[in-house]
Amino acid sequence: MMMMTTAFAHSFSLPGLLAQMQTSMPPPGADYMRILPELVLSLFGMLIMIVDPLLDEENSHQSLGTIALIGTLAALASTFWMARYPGTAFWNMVRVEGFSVFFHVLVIAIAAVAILSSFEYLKVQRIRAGEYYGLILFGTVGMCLMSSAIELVLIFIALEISSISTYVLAGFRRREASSSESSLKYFLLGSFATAFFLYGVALMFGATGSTNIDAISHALHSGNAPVPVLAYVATALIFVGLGFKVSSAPFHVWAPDVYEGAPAPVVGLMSTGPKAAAFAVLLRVLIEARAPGYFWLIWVSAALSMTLGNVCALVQNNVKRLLAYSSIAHAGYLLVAFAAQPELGTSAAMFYTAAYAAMNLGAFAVVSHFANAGEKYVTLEDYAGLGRRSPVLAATFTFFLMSLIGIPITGGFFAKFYVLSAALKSNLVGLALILVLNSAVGAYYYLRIIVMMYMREPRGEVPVTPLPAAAGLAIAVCVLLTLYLGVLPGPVLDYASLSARQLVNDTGAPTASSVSLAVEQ
Amino acid sequence: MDIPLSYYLLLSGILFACGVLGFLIKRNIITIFMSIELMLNGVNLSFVAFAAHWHALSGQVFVFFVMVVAAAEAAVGLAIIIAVYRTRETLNVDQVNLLKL
Amino acid sequence: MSPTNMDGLNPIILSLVTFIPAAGGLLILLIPRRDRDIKLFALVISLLAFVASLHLPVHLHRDLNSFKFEIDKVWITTPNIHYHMGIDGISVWLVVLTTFLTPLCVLISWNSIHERVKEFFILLLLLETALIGVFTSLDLFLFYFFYEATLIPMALLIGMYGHGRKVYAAVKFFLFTMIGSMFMLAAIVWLYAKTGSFDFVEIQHKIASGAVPGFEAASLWLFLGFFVAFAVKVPIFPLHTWLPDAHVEAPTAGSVLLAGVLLKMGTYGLLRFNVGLFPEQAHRNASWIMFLALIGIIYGALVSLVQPNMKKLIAYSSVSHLGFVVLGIFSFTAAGLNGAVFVMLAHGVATGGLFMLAGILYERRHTYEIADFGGLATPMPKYATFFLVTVLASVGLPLLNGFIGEFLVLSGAFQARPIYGILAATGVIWSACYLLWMYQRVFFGKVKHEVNNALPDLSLREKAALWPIAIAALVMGVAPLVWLSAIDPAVQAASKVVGQ
Amino acid sequence: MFHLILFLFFGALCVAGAVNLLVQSHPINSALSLIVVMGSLAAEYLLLGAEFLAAIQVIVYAGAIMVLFLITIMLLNAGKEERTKGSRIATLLGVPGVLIGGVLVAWTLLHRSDMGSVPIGALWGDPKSIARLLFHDFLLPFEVTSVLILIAIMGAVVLASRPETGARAARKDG
Amino acid sequence: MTPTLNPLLWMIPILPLAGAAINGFFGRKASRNAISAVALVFCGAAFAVALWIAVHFSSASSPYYFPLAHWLRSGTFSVDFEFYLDQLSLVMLLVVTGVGFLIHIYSVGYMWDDDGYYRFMSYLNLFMFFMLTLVLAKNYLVMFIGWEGVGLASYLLIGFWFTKDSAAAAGKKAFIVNRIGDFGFLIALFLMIKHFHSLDFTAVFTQVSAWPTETASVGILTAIGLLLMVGAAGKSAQIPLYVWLPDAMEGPTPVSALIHAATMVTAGVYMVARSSVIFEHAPTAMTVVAIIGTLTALFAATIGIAQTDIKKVLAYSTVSQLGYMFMACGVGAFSAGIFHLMTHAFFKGLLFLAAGSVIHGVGGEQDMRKMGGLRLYMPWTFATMGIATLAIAGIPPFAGFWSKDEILWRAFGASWVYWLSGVITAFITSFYMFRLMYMTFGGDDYRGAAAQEAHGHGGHGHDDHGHGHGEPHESPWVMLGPLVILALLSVIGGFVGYGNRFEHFLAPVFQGATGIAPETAPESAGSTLEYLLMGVSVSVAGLGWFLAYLLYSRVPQLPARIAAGLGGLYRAVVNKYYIDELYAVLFVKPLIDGSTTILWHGVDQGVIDAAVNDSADAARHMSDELRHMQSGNLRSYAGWVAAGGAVVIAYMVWMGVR
Repeated sequence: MMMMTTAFAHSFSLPGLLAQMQTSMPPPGADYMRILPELVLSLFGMLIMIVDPLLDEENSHQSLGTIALIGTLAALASTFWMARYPGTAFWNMVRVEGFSVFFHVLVIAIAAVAILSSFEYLKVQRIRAGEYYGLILFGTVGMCLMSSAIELVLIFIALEISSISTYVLAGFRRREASSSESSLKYFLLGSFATAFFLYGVALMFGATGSTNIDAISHALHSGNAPVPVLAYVATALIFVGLGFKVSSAPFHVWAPDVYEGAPAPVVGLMSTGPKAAAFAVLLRVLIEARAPGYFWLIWVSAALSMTLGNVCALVQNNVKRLLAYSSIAHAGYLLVAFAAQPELGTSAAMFYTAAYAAMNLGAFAVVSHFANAGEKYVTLEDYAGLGRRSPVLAATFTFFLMSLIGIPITGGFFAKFYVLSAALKSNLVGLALILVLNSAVGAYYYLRIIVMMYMREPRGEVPVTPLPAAAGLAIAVCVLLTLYLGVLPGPVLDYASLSARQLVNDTGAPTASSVSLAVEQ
Repeated sequence: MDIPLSYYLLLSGILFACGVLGFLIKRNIITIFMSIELMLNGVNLSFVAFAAHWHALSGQVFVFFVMVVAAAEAAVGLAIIIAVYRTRETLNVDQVNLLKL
Repeated sequence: MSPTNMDGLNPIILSLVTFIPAAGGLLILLIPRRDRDIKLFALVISLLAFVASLHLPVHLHRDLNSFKFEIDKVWITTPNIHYHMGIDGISVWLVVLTTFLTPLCVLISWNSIHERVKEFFILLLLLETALIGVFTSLDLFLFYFFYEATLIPMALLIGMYGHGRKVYAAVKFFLFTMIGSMFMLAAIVWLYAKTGSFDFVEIQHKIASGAVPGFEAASLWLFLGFFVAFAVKVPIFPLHTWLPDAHVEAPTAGSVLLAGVLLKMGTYGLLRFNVGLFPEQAHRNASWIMFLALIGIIYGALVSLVQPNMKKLIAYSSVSHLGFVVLGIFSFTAAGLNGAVFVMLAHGVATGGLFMLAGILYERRHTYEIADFGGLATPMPKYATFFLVTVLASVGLPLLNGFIGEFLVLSGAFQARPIYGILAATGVIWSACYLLWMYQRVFFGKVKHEVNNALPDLSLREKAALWPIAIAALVMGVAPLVWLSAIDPAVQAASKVVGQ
Repeated sequence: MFHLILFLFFGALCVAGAVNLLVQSHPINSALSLIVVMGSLAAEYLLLGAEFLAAIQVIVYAGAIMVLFLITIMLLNAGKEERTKGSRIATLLGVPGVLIGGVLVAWTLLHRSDMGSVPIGALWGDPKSIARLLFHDFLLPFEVTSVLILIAIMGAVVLASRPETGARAARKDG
Repeated sequence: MTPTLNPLLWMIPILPLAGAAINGFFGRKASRNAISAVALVFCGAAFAVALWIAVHFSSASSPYYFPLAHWLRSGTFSVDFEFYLDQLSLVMLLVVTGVGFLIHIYSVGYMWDDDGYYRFMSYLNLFMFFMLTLVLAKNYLVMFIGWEGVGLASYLLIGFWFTKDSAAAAGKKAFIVNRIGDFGFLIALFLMIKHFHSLDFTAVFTQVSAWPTETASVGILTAIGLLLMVGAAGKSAQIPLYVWLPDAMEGPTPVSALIHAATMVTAGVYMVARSSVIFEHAPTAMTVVAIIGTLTALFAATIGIAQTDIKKVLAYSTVSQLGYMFMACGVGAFSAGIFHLMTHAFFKGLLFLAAGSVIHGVGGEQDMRKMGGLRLYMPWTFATMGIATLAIAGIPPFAGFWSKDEILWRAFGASWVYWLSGVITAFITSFYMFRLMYMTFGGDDYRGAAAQEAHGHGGHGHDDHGHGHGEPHESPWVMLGPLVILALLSVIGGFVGYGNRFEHFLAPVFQGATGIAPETAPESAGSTLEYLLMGVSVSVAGLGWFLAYLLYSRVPQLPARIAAGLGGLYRAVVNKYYIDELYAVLFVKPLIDGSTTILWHGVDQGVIDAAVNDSADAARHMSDELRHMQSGNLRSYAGWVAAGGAVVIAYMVWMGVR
C-alpha cells in the first residue's frame, strides 16, 4: 500500500513518465470486469437512445421502460459478476470491494424500482420516455462510480453525472412551472455546492499532493507530522458539498422545494439513489480517507437535521413536501452513525441507506400512483378515507409509514436500531437521546397521514385508479424488501459490517471471504 | 525570481469568493450561473498552482476535467434556464419562488 | 426445554396460543364480506385461543424455578435476537385473562359494529395476539415488538370505530405510548450494546453477576427509561390523561381490552423488567414511585367521583385501581406483590365487565351521560343485577375478586410503609363512594326520561357475555388460591431477586 | 521580477473582471467581464507553465462556454436586472458568511500553508505529457466524461425543446 | 383449651345462603308460597341446627371449630375459611337464628303483597348467611367477610324500594358510612398482620395475652383497639358514625327489626367483646369505648324525645341502647354488654315488628301524630308492644331491667359519671317510649282517618296494601305470632341473667378479661348498694313513664307549649342537632366541589392536559416559524449554505490551528 502510493506520487516526475512510456499497456481484462455494471448500464442507455426514435411517441413507454428495466437487472446480475474481481482497476481509479458492491447493488436496485414505478406515470404525464429512462440509466452509472471510485476526481465526475441527470429529471414535468423551478433551484444550488466540493478537493490535493483516497489517508496520517490546516479547510469544504447532496442541515434548504416540484417517481429516485451514493462518498472521504476533525461537524449537523426535519414536517400539508422533510430528518439519523465509531458507524449507515431506500421508494411509489395525472392529489386532505377507497394501497402505505416511524419488523426499525446501538456503543448518549426524542416527534406527522387515510371520511371527487401491474410490482418489491430487512436483517448487516471492517482497516483488496459474501448478496 | 505559491492561492480564493458573492447578490439567473463559472475558475487556478507545487501534472489534468464538466453544466444549465423562462417569462431569481415553506 | 414436558404440546403451546388469533385474523381476510360469518368465525377463533390457553395453567408447574413452556430458537443472528418465549405464574394468568376477555369482546361488539366489520374483527384478533405476545415473550426485542404492535390495532380501533373526538383520542393514545416506549427502546438498545443479547434471563443474569460494563453509572437512566414507558401505559399519575379520552371515545371492545389488558402491560412491565432487571434501582426509587401510586389512587378516585360520564368515571377508577398495583409492586413484600398481580387480574375482569355493561347501555341509548339515565332498575332488572355484581366486585367486597387483591396490596404496603398503607386504604372508601353513587344515579329512583322506560333488558347474547364475568368475579373471590398458588412462587422468585 | 509584475498585472485584471461581473447590472457586461477573467487566468496558467491548459482555457472556456452564455442571453433578450429585494437572508447571513469564510481561508493560505514558491516552468504542462496521463492513468475518468457529455446533450434536448402540443391541451384542462 | 371439631358448624351459614341463591335465581317466576317455603325452610333449618348444637354444647369441650376450606395464602401468611364456636358465639348464634327466623315468618305476612317479594326473601336469607359468618368466624378476615356482607345486605334491604330516592340514598349512605368504619377495621387487621402475622383469633389472643398491658403508654394494642372501635362505631352506629341508622328506617320494617335492631348493628358490640383480650391490654382504648358508648346513649336518647316518626323514635332508641352496650364493654363488663345485646334483640325486635304491624294496620302511615287510639283496633299489637316498652324502660321483671341494671351497676363500679349518664338515659328512654305508646295507642280517637285521603298511603313504595283505608285493622296471625313469641322472650328473657348465670356461662370467653369491677358475686359485698342503685334506676324509669302520661295523655296541649318555650333547643333536637347538615357542609360538599374544580378541571385539564396540548401547539408553532426558513428564494438558500459553510470553515480552521 505504502509502496504503491509513493510510486504513484513519483510517477509524475519526468523519469517516471519515461519509464511508464515503455511499460504503458492497455488495462488488463479484469479491470473491465470491475466496471462491468457501469458498462452494462451505459450500453443499455445507448440502446434506448437508439431505439427511441424508431418507436412512435405514444406506445414507446412500455418497450423503452422494459429495456431500461432489463438493463438494470442485467447490471444487477453483472454486479455479482463484478464482485468476483475484487481489487483496484484502471490505475487506482476504482476499487471493487464489499463496500462498493453493496452500494452498486443498492443503487441499481433503486434505479430498477424507480423505473418500474415510472411506467404508468410517464404515460399519464405524457413524458418523453427515451430521455427519461436514458437519464436514469446514465445517472445510475454515475452513482455506481461514486461508490466504487477511490479517486476524488473520478468521484467528482461521477457526482456530476448523477447530479446533472437528476437536475434534468427534476424538470421533466415540463408543463408545470413548479417542475422547471425545482429543476432550476436544484441545478443552481447543486452546482454551487459542487463548486465547494471541488474547492475542497483542490485544497486536499494541495495539502496532500494527491487525490487518491488511500494516498490521502496515508499522507494525512503518515509519521507524526501534524495534519496541515489546509486539510482541515479542505474537509470543511468537501463536507459542505456533500452535506448539500445528502440534504443535511444547514445545507438542506433545497430539498423540500425540489421534492415538491419534481415528478413523484423522480423524487423517489433522488431521495434514495444519489443520496445513497453521496453517503458512500462521504463515508469514503471521512472514514476511509480519515479526514481530520469532522466529529463535531457531523454531530451538530445530525442534530440539526433531525430536529429541523421533524419539526418542519409537523405542519406540512403537501405529502411530497412532508416526505421531503422526513428525508431530511432521516439524513440526520444517518449522520448519527457517522459520528459513531468508524466501523460500527459505517455498517449502521450502510444498513440505514438500504432500509431507507426500500421504504422511501415504496412510499413515493404509492404517492406517485395516487397523485394521478398532473399530480393533482398530493395534499393531505386528498388522502382522506383512502383506507376505505383502496384498502390495499392504504395498507401498504401505512406499512411504509410504520417503517419510517420505526415500528418493529420493518426495515426502518432495525435501521434506527443499529444507528442507535452504534451511537450508544460509542457513548454518544446525547446524540442518541436527540435521536430518540426526534423519532417520537416524527411519529406524529406520519401518523397524521394514517389518521387521514383511516379515520376521516373520504372526499368524493378524488378518483381512485386501479393499481397498474408495474407500479404494483414496484410497491410489492419495496414491501418485501422492507419486510425482509425488518425480519431478517442479519445477512445484510453481516455483509455491511464485514465490508465496513475492510473499509476502515483499509486493506487494499478485500479478502476472499467478503467476496463470497458478496456473491451471496 | 519566483512567485510565492500563496499569491496564486490567494488569487484563486478571491475569485472563488467573488463567485459566491455573485451568487448571493445577483438577481439575473444567467449572471448567477456565470458566478458559478467564476467559482470553478478560481478552483482551477489553485489546482494548477498546487500541481506546480507538488510537481504533479495530475493537477492540470483535473483542470481539464473541470472544464469538461463546466461545459456540460453550462449546456444543461442554460437549457434549464430557457425552460424556466418559458414557463415564468422572467429571469429574475427573486420571482422564481412558487415553491416555498 | 422446561422440565414440565409431560406431553408433546408443551414446546409449541405458547406459540399456538399466541398466534392462533393472528392466524384467524388473516383467515378472515379470505372470508367474503358477510358480517355474520365473520363474527361467528372470530368468536370461534377467540374461543379456540381461550381453550388452548387453558392448557397453560393446568400444566404449569407451580415451583419457584424460572419460566415454563419455554421455547428458545434463534431468530436473527445479528443482532442476537431469539424467538424466546416462556411464562411463569404471573404471566400465565395475564395470558388467560386476555384470551378470556377477547371472546366476550367479540360477543359484545356483535351489533355495535355496523360498517367495516371485517377490519374490526381482524384488528381485534391481531390485537389479541400482540397482547398475548407481550406477556409470553422473554426476549427484549420480541417484547418490544409486541409492545409496539399492540399500539397500531388499538389506535385504529379507537380511531375508526370510536365516537366523538375519536381521532384526537387515538392520536393522543398513540403518541403518549410511542414517546414513552422510545425511551424504553433506548434502554433496551443500551443493554444490547453492552451485553450483546436481548435475552431477558441472560441479561438479568449478567446484571446480577455484575458482568455489564458501565452498568452502575447507567442503571438509573435505564430504570427510568423502562419506567417512563410503563408509567405511561399503567398509567401512573401525571401521565394518565390519555386514558379517559381513549376510553370515552373507544368502542366497547376497545375499552374492555384497553382497561382489561393493555394497562396491565404497563404494570407487568414494571414487575418483570423494572424490578426484575434493576432491583437496586427499584428499591432506591420505590419511595417516590409509591408516592405517585398513592396520588394516583386517591386522585383518580376523587376525580372519578365527579365525572358526569359513565365511561370517564370508570376510566378514572382504573387510574385509581392501577395505583394499587404499582403500590403493591413497589412495597416489595410478598403480600404486596401477590396482591398487585391479583389486582391486575381482578381489575381486568371487573372493569372489563363495567365497560361491557356501559357499552350495552350505549348500544341502546347512544350516550354515556349518567344524567341521561336514572331508575333503570325498573325497566332492566337483570342488567341492573349484573351491573351491581360488577360494581361490588370492583368496590372490593369480600368473596368477590376485588377484595383479595386490594387487601393483600394494602397489607403489603402497610408492612412496608404504614403511612402509605393507611392513606391508600382510604381508597376502599372512595371506590364505594363513586361507584355506588353512580349506581344510584343510573339505576335507582323513578325513571326520569321517558325513553328509558322502553329499554329492553339483556338479550341472550349479552347474558352470554356477562355471565362469565360474574362467575369469574365470584370464583376469584372465593377460591383465590387457584390463582395465588401459581402467583405466589413466581413473585417469591421475583422478590428473591429483589431481596438481594 | 518581470514574472512577478506579469502575475500582479493579470491577477489585478482577474479581480477587476470578477468585481466588474458583480457590479455590472446587465448580463452582457457581466459575461464580457467574465471573459476578461478567463483570459487573464489563461495568462496565469502560462506563468505556471501550463501551456496546454492556457490554450484550452481560451478555446473552451472563453470561447465555447461563454459564447453559449451570450447566445442564451440574446435568445432570452435578458435586460438589465431589477434590484428586487427578494432575500434578506442572502444579504444579512450570506454576505457576511462569505467574507468571514474568505478571510479565514485566505489567512490559512497565507500563514499556515508552509509552502515555498513556484519556480517557473517547474514542470512542462506540455500536451504530450498531459496526453500521457489522460489516456493512461486517467483513462477511466476520461471515458466517463463521455457519459457526462451524453447526459448533458440529452438534458439540453429535453429541456430546451418546446413541450408538445398534446401537453398544452393537458395543461389547459389540468 | 384445644378446640374440638364440630362437623355441623358449616351448615349454619351455608343453609341460608342456599336459600338466598335459590330464591335469587328462580324466585322471579316462582309462586309466593314456594318462595316463602324456601326462605323459611332454610332459615329455620339453620335455627334448628343452631338449637341442636346449643343442646349438645358443653363448656368442657368448647370452643368448637370447623375448617371449611383454604382461602388465601401469600408467602407465609394465610387465611382459611374456618368456623369457631364458643359460649359467646353460641349466644349470638341463637339470637341471630332465633330472632331472624321469627322475623322471616313475620316478613311473609308483611311483604306478601310486594312485587319484589322473592328479592326480599333472598336478601333476608343472604343477610342471615353473612351475619352467621360474622358470628361464627374463626379469624378476623372471615369475620370481615360477614362484616362487609351484612353491610351489603343492609344496603340492598334499605334500598329495597329503590324507586324511592330517599331509600336509595339511605342505602348508599349506610354502605359508605360503614365503609368508613371498615377502613378502621382494615387498618387494625394490617396492624395485627404486621405484629402477630396472623388473623386467627386464638393465635392473636394468645400472643396478645403475652404482651404487657399498656396502662400508661399508648402502643400497638391501643391503636388496634381504637381502630377496631372505629369499625364497631361504623357498624353499630356510634358517635360519630351513627348518622346512617336513622335514615336506614327507609327500609321495610322487618329489615329495621332484623338488621337495624336485633342483629347487625350489634355486630360491633360482638366484635369488641370478641376482642376483649386486646381491649383488656389497652385500657385507654377501653376508656374511649366507654366514653363513646355513654355519649351516644345520652345523645341519641335526647333526639328520640322529639321524633314523630314512629320508626325514627325506635331508631334513635336503638342507637342509644347500643351506646349502653358499648358502655358496658368499655367498663369491662363484656358479659353484661352481651346480655343486654340479647335482651335488646328481643324487645327491640319486638318493638319494630309491632311498629311494623301498626304501620301495616294503618296503611303505611308512620307519623305518630296521625295515629292514636289504636289499642282498640289492634289489641295484640298493643299488648305486645306494651310489654316491649316496659322491657326497654327497664321496669322489672321484664328482660330489659336485668341487663340494663347489670350494666349500670358495673358502670358505677367504673365511675359514677357513667352511671349517672346511664340513669339519665334510662329516664329519657322510658319517657320517649311511653310517649310513643301514648301517641300511638293512647287516646280514644284515631287521628289518621282524615289524613288518609289526602295522604294516600304514604309514598311508601309498597302501595299494594290495597286494604287498610280508613279503618285501621289488626295484622294477620303470621305477623302476630312472632310478636307474641318475642313478647314472651321479653318477659322471661331477663331471668337467664339471674344470679349471674349468664355471666358465668360466658366467663370462659372473657377469662383474662377481668373487668374493672371484680367478677366476684355482687350480692355479697355491695349488695345493699346494688339494691339502692337498682331502686334509683327503676324509679327513674317510673318517673319517665309518669311524665309521658302527664304530657301525652293528661294534658295533651302541654308539649306544644313546652316546645315553644324551649324554642331553639327544641328545634335543634327535632332536627337531630343538624348533624347531617354539618357533615354535608364539612365533608361532602368540599369533597365534591374540590374534586370537580381543583382536581378535575384544575389539575387534570388545567395543568396536565393543558401542558400536553400546549407543548403540542408550541411544536406546531415552532414548526410554522421554522418553515419560513424555506422562503422559496434561491438566494436565501444560497445564503444559508454560504453561512453554514462559513461556520464549518471557521470551526475547522480553529480545529486545525489548535
